[in-house]
Amino acid sequence: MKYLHTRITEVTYPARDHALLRFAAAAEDIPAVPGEFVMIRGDWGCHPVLPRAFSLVESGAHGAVLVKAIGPGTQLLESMKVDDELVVFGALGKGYRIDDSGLRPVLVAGGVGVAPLLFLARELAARGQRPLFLYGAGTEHDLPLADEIAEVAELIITTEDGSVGEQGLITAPLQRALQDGADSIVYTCGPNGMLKAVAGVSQSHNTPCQVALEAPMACGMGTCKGCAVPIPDGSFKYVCYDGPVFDAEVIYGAADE
Amino acid sequence: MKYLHTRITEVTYPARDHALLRFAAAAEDIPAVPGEFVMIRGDWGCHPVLPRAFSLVESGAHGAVLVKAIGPGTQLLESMKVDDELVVFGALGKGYRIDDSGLRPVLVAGGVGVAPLLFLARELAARGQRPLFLYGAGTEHDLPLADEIAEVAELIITTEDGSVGEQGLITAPLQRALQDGADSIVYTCGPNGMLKAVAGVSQSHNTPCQVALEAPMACGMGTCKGCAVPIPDGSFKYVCYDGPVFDAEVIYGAADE
Amino acid sequence: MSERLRTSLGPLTLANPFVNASGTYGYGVEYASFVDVARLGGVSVKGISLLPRPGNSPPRTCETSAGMLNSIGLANIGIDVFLAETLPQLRELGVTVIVNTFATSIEDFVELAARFDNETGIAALELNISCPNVHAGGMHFGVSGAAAAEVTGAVRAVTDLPLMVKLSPEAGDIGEVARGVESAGADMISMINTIRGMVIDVDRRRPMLGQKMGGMSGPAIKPLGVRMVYEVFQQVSIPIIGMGGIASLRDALEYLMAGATAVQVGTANYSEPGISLRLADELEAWCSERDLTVTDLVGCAQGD
Amino acid sequence: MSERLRTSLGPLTLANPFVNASGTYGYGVEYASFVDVARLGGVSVKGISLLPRPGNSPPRTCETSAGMLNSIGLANIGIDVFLAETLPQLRELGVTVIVNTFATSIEDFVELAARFDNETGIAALELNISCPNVHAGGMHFGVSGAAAAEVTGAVRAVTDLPLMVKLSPEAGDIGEVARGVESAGADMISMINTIRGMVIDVDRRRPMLGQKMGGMSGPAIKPLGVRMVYEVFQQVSIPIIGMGGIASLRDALEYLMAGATAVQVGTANYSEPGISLRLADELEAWCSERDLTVTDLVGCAQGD
Ligand SMILES: Cc1cc2nc3c(=O)[nH]c(=O)nc-3n(C[C@H](O)[C@H](O)[C@H](O)COP(=O)(O)OP(=O)(O)OC[C@H]3O[C@@H](n4cnc5c(N)ncnc54)[C@H](O)[C@@H]3O)c2cc1C
Ligand SMILES: Cc1cc2nc3c(=O)[nH]c(=O)nc-3n(C[C@H](O)[C@H](O)[C@H](O)COP(=O)(O)OP(=O)(O)OC[C@H]3O[C@@H](n4cnc5c(N)ncnc54)[C@H](O)[C@@H]3O)c2cc1C
Ligand SMILES: Cc1cc2nc3c(=O)[nH]c(=O)nc-3n(C[C@H](O)[C@H](O)[C@H](O)COP(=O)(O)O)c2cc1C
Ligand SMILES: Cc1cc2nc3c(=O)[nH]c(=O)nc-3n(C[C@H](O)[C@H](O)[C@H](O)COP(=O)(O)O)c2cc1C
Ligand code: FES
Ligand code: FES
Repeated sequence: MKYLHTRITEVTYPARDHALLRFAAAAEDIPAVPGEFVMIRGDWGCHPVLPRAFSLVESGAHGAVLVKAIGPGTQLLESMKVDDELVVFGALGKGYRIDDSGLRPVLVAGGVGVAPLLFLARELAARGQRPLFLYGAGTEHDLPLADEIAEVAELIITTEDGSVGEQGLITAPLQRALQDGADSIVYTCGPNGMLKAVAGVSQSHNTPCQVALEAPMACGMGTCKGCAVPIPDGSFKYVCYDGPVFDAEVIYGAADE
Repeated sequence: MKYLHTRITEVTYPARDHALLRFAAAAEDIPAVPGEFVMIRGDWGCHPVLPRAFSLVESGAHGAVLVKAIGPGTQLLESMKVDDELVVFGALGKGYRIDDSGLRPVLVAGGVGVAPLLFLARELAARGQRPLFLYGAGTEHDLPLADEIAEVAELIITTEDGSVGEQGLITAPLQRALQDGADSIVYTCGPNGMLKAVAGVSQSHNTPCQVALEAPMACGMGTCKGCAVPIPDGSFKYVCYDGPVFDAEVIYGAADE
Repeated sequence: MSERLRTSLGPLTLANPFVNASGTYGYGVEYASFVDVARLGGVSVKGISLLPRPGNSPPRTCETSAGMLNSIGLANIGIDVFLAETLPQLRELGVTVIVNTFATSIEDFVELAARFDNETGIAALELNISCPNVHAGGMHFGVSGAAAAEVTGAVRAVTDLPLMVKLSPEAGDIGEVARGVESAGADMISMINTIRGMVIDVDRRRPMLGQKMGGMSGPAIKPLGVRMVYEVFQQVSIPIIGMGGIASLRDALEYLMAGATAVQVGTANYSEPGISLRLADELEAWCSERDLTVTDLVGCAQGD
Repeated sequence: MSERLRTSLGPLTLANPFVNASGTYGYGVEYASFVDVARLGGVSVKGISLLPRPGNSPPRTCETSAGMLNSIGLANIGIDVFLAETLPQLRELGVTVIVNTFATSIEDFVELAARFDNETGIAALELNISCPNVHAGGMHFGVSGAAAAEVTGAVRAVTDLPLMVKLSPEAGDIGEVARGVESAGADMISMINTIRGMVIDVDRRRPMLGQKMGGMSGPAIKPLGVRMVYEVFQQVSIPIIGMGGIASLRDALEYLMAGATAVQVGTANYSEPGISLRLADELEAWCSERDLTVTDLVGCAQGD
């Protein structure tokens, strides 16, 4: 875990309202596994007061995060320029536990959920695997980094309006993939509704599934107790340090059939 | 009085920590006399909440203001760029009442007090006069727009550290100027201490003096009652609508000798 | 503006829910040359007292994080000049006038109310009870339910004008104060007034304001105002006019959904004197997209 | 850090005036790998209760203008685990430990205090009295001087630890509460705790937080905290630890000049977990430029 005062070294705009910010890491790198995240804040004065959580898209000598502008914090970040100051705190949390027993990796991304999964796909490629990557969005403008994914994975895109790829939800190609009989493992990240659906499909095929959750965060490291999510036994898990990546059963419960 | 949603059309940096912002006025111009001011705010979200007062350096089809970065509001303005949105409300207040009885105009500026006085000097030049312009600052970096002044006025500079012009305070050349016998009128703008000293020197030479004051403002148009300054009879004047330009006696009292 | 925006506060009906808050819009007339003040839901004029008041020693305003302090000291022209000069102008302009008024004794409140009661062109009377009661040790009327009820009842007895009482967030139990003024005959409640704060100038090592303390307003206090409106809505049945930090449509919606039937906009007027009309237009669009009226929104966040 | 920064709060002396505020720095141990926690003036640990508590239903935090709300619900590990596992680590690290503690009855407060009294390595006990008193109709201990004095006196009777009582800004009269806890034997006062606010999610038309309301903290509340410290300083003679919105040296100076002998930093830790040490270094430089000590600053804005 590091607390870095750093600067933006590169900004690109992989899709409308999205920016990919790259920043200098410390002399030593930020070590991270896919699914781990950083808390980021610019030099913003008094508002907003809290840093914002972003999954690492890559780690090492440079860190990179994908930012989608949806509110005040992400708008400020999305409009930042090379050389602007950035405070980066991380890497935090528990990432994907990469299977090494030979299961076929199926990565399922929705929206900015693509960020940790591109990192994971590259990690798998480095290990000689070519994962299946299912990428869903509302429309063609909401598919940042699709080209980068295609370099390291077999990519299937769905859009709700059919503007690119298959029309419909990402669960359709997921059903097909898990039906084809190969022993698979699902890694997913995206909006809550999608995660639950993906976990459900995986469970119905007895396929292990790891979900990366989001929750509003203040500290990012387990001390504020802000990022609670209720789990089936009535207790809470904390996204920032129990997760953000969880086995799907922990969050949604075991199959009841 | 106009309330304009406008854009910055030009930014120059006439001295360290100073920016000269030019903005598009409405289809009709902002009419203004020197000493009148505008309230300005950028698209800043919730902080700071109030607009900031700036003397017009010029009016007409374009308005221009000189901003010195000293706090949060002026720092935001100083860092603005061409095409940024600006909300401009004005022109407000009562400016200098330009003498037309033939008195020799002596303009005395301290720091950003130069802004309305450059406007005034140009106005006088347009009327065929070449005023005496006394310009004081701490050091050579704090003399924005000196070149522009030299085009329309006889310029004498003083700096406290002697880095440019005479070493010392602006009251020294003012004493000399008022001693030389010509019937003069003094127009001044600058820090409070300087204004009081300039008014004192003027009064001791029986020279009329108009001072432009500053006060923290919220509304800029006489409704909030925020910008009160106490006057000798125990009552208050309001800088934004009784001023900002006052006859010196109104603020400091008549000569008591 | 359409019927959708019309909002009814007991004896007072407003064409839209946006009223400009007392102290932040002068007497309204100053804005008439560039804002269509008759189209505003209403204007609550600068607080009026029996005698004119010059106000406090400066500085009187300073900024805080996402807010400001003021210690204006209720500077105003007094009731005589207001009735003789200002009210006729407001009538002429067609402004929906809410007369904000304050005093430091019950007798003075009563005298003020009785005089306003005789005038035409006043849509409602708003009592600012956040002033020290000089006859009761300086504790302000707004901090206890009993004191607030006493002044409300006394004023109620002398006026038929729609009566609005403005609550202070400094009450230990704002619900108790709200119940007190309701039971004493208030027709509606406006809330919140400012909460006292201080900024210290660390260079001079003295408070920034001449009066040391000032009332805090602006976006910083919005969560406080919304919370209190939400609480008071559950405890009274008279309508509430919510305020504190409103600077956007979203802010106004928060107050309506918490339980306010109308809102007041204060500090935001300084950066945009026409903001209330802009927000009224935005609310109109927001409501018609969803086929809702303002009335549908009032208190809709109360359910669980 | 030099002698200049040393600050004395009755029975408690701190090497510098910067303490991290309860609930915003966990138990302190979590930061030890990258912040020199022993160099902090102190750490006020997350509020500890007799039994562990899981906390409230989420969402538990949201942002406001220049501030945030939290409705954590005092989630904590409970006194048993704290004493068995956490306190030994804190002793090992050399942290100046302020134990923040809370309960909903006087008996539970007394039991907690008695147990902490037997432990070594606790520099002071901080009573969070902003909790509803379950035996007195749910009104919280912090809103009245009498209730606050009662719990302070009961705790005082069972502990010799330096005793700090943390005041709530929701008291109708915070001076009265301060005088109450002083007379009941508190050694010092810390203030202010959060003030309840609400944010409404206008899309869902429901309060943003699972608990609807949450405590507001951050820069937005700083003027409130500074004003209250300034007021309380005039009414008690025990030292005050000021907090609420401190995020810069200037903010800390405001509190010291208003009358605080030390300060706590809360919300700002989230964006910079080492901020207190940075501010201590900045204060050291500021003081030595002017040849002042922290003690010279305390209350220096109170003059005339
Ligand atoms: C572990 C983790 C990893 C993440 N990784 C990424 C990532 O890689 N890339 C990425 O882009 N994001 C990521 N996020 C999400 C990101 O942190 C949030 O998008 C960000 O915090 C939003 O901040 P904001 O200030 O822009 O919006 P916020 O102010 O926090 O608002 C968020 C949403 O709430 C809405 N809102 C605000 N106020 C109100 C109101 N009063 N009423 C109704 N709605 C309101 C906003 O419009 C917006 O839609 C991640 C989150 C977590 C927890
Ligand atoms: C009629 C009129 C005309 C003007 N014309 C011009 C002009 O032409 N050009 C120009 O540049 N300016 C002009 N000014 C001044 C300008 O309005 C101010 O400089 C501006 O409002 C400052 O805003 P700010 O947000 O930058 O600083 P503010 O936050 O308002 O602060 C001002 C000063 O106070 C200090 N300060 C803030 N907080 C604290 C604290 N807690 N303790 C101690 N000190 C603190 C700041 O460091 C700064 O030095 C004019 C003012 C008036 C009234
Ligand atoms: C400069 C100023 C003067 C005010 N004067 C009065 C007043 O005379 N009477 C009154 O009831 N409220 C007065 N208020 C309080 C406002 O009407 C309003 O309650 C408060 O500012 C909160 O709303 P806001 O955050 O939108 O400003 C004043 C507020 C400000 C900022
Ligand atoms: C997430 C969070 C949790 C808190 N938990 C506690 C607590 O357990 N006990 C307590 O006395 N105060 C608690 N507080 C209040 C802080 O200690 C502090 O009084 C308040 O946040 C104001 O300071 P700040 O503005 O610097 O954050 C908490 C504050 C926050 C933001
Ligand atoms: S964000 Fe603070 S505990 Fe998870
Ligand atoms: S700034 Fe409002 S009256 Fe002058």
